[in-house]
Amino acid sequence: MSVSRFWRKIPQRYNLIGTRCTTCGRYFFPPRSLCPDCRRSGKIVDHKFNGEGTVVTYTVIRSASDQFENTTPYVLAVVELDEGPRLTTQIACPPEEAKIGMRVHSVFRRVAADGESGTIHYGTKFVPAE
Amino acid sequence: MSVSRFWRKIPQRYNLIGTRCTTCGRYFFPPRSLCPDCRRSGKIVDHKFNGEGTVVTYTVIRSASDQFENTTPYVLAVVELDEGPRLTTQIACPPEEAKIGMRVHSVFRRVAADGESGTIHYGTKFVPAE
Amino acid sequence: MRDVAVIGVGCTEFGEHWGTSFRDLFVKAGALALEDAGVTGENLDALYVGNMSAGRFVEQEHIGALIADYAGLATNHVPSTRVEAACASGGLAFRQAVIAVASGMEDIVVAAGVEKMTDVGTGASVDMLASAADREWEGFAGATFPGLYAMIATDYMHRYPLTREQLAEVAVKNHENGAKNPIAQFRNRITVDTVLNSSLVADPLRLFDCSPITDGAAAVVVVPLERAREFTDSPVRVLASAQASDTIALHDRRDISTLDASVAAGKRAFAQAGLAHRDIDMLEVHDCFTIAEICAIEDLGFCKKGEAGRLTAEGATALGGAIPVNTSGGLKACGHPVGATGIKQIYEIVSQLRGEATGRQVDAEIGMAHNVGGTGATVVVHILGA
Amino acid sequence: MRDVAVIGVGCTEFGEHWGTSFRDLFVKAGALALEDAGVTGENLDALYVGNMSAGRFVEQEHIGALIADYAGLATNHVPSTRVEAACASGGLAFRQAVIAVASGMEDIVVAAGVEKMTDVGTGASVDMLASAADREWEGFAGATFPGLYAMIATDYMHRYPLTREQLAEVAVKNHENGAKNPIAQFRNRITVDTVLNSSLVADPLRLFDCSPITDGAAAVVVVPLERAREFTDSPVRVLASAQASDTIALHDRRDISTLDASVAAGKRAFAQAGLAHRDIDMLEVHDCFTIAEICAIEDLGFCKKGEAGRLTAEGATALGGAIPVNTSGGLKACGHPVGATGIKQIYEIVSQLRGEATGRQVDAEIGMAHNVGGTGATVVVHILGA
Ligand SMILES: [Zn+2]
Ligand SMILES: [Zn+2]
Repeated sequence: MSVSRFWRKIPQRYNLIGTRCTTCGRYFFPPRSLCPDCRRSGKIVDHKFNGEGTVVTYTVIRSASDQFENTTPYVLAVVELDEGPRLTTQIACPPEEAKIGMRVHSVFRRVAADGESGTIHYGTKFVPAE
Repeated sequence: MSVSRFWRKIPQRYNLIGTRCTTCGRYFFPPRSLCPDCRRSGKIVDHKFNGEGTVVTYTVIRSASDQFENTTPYVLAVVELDEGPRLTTQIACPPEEAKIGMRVHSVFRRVAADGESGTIHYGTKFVPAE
Repeated sequence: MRDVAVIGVGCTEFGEHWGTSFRDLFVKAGALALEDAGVTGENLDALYVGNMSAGRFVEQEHIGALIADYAGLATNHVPSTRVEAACASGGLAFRQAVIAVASGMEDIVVAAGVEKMTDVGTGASVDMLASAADREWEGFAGATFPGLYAMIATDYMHRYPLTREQLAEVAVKNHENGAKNPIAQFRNRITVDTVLNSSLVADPLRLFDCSPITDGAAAVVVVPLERAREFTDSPVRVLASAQASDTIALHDRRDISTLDASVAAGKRAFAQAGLAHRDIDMLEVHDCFTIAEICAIEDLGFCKKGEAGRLTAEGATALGGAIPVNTSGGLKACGHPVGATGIKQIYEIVSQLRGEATGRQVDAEIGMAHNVGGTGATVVVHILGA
Repeated sequence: MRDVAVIGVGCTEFGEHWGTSFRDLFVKAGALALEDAGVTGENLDALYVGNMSAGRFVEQEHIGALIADYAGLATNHVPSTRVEAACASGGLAFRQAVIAVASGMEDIVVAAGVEKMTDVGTGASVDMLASAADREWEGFAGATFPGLYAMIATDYMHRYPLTREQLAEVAVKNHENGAKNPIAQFRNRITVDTVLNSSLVADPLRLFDCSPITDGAAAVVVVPLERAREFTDSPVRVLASAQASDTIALHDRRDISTLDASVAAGKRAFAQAGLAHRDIDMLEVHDCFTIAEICAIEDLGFCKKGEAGRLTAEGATALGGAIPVNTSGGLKACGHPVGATGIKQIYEIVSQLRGEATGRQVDAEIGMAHNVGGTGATVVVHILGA
């Protein structure tokens, strides 16, 4: 991933900053600049999510792309944030503990090493809530 | 360039092996597996070109892609082989000596260094005929 | 709008073509299709090419022109257009060709699909295929393409009574069909145990749940129906051409286990053709993973959600079943050169409707093709009739 | 075939959009076009997107679906198709939209183009742009994209009386126009000396002979002509839509200095529209390099081969000239986000025909757009009329 493409979304990736449509109240993460419901009449503002959520579905990745091959196996999941939107994320937990319906919260972690540039990408992962 | 993509065309790149349509007599380099004139009735066979040709047009590349940046400036030309077909190639000569109509012949040379894989690609260049 | 018919089809063998370049693959398929149609290159009005990722697989863009050139069509300056929708690129190329003929703009049009995938390593190709999904918000988190379908499978198996063995039956059936298809990449029969004993790729999906990395090309020729008899005694009519999109990311879908774009494109196709499910005699669906075939059969409305696994295990989708699915072997056994797959589906249906599917022939007058891009962000459905 | 009209246009500023992602760029242009057309997203029937190389620039394929999604169209499952023909991708997307409406298949269709080029370094983008030409047999030898056009210039200047100063006048004129265009990347005036003193890129072409690396997006809305008045009082008719291909490699062309695909597409467009050269009031041509504008004017038949340099130096192609060329500033000054350029040409012509090109307005009722892929392997020509 190119450096500028990564840095552009650092606030979103590091701090779970998405957006909200103040017209209809819908939350977006990943962030959207256009509300699909309100379109041009929707007013979009930034929103920092609290990072609490629930696992909707998951898998254990055993064979990954080059960037992630050193970290297999890892748990990949769709998490529904308490505010509504869903995102794809890793769950930092042993594969056998992952479950649908599991409560999780966000943490700041190393996500991937980019072989091409040598850069280490940080971002948000989730861990099981106590 | 991936290794298999390069190796597949080694006979063509190293030895100027193209093709010929025995139906109409037309020569092809780069090689073609279908004659645009005879189509399905054309019979295509390999043909080794003798490597003598004439410069049709040229330029001096001063700003190159990453693979070629260490070799700038270099002369790039369209050469018409004596058998008819034209190809794009480097002319190993000082920039100020390149001319339209100049007679050239082929030589086997290092063409590019691939930064990604570290591979050095060899192939055909042309030099001014004495 | 004019009615449109397919008058010729061609397909390379699918597999690893070490000695064949991207452009040679296409030329082979195109020549076969033109020969089958009894058309010569000079008569072509336009070309549509489905290709996902030549920019990354072979560092070449501008595929439409490249292919027109190497097919010998540059002299006549035949318009050639590449369309891309990841793994649905082939289906879309066919749809654009149909629209071009239906509009009256063109008469004799080739739709082709091609992908040369084996020139890069496995890690790189995993990465490239992930670009069919959301690179920024799925790929960045470590989602692979099998991983996304694995999450569909996890959700599906949590909600519906699909067993791991039933899922394996999809692969077993498709290898059985592939064994009878001379162009298939895999022509070996397998058992449920073969699937269950293969290595885990992304739980619960194993290696034999996944379609392979493949080189291949396919091409078909379409003309206005009113001109079809000039070329062939067995034209195949295009009864419907429908397309639908959905969110690029799986996490944004209404329902993880339902491809709403399949539902939408399927409904539109039935409406266009004025047909019902009972009229369809065979299906080619997009089984990039076993779970994808299960979802496809259901999302297109051929059974209720949760029933396709049982029906597959009972043989309803086998060659002799009530509704044969993926008689070609599907993506799983026939192979999946992503840009070519959608055209190969048309090739298979035309072969079946013309009674030329020797060894795997079913009794069919109407067939449906279902081609998916990514995890369902694009779906193209066609209905063809003899 | 139904007649087709443009009812709305939108374009982002062209330039380096560091803070804006690929998907946000498109959303901006699309929203502007819909607003201009007085159409809402729910009413759209289909979307066509021109994009050259998102697979390599931002590692994302499946651009059609991505864009439909972020434009808020996934809920309605609006079909969205990406077309690619290198730098002609935008023109092709427009053409596909026109065909879809002409066929009767769709009513309200958006054609858009987008490219985000500044996320990679210059060396990498030079390499990516070279994939518009023949990667195996031009790129491998060290051909850059400017290098190929430089070889056209060398051949041209050897055969015709074009001076280095006349060539520079193309850039001077286009910067003059760009200075008057609020969306242009470069709004500074330059002189012949600016060009002649800029660094050599590929002899005889210098930095100011070349179009820049640009981020940008543009979108237009097309409908059947019979419905255009529902939306606008100033619809712009599509009088012709023509496309032609040629060999992918420059070395395989009949004539190095003539883009035969321009000749063919131009002739087809004039024939479709039933118009002659004197009927055309303005041209947007594909000046990726100064020499390209010279060739375009001649290959489209607006003057004899060898005359366009003199005509340019005499001011015939300036805003007040006999046939204004590139009133937008062209690719040179307005910028060249490759996939967006062809749509921006339509945007400019519509703005001119509607009398909205404040500061650079010309007297025009009919305009022609000319969009080139690679060194001429694809050319798309459109004629629009007020
Ligand atoms: Zn809203
Ligand atoms: Zn021949």
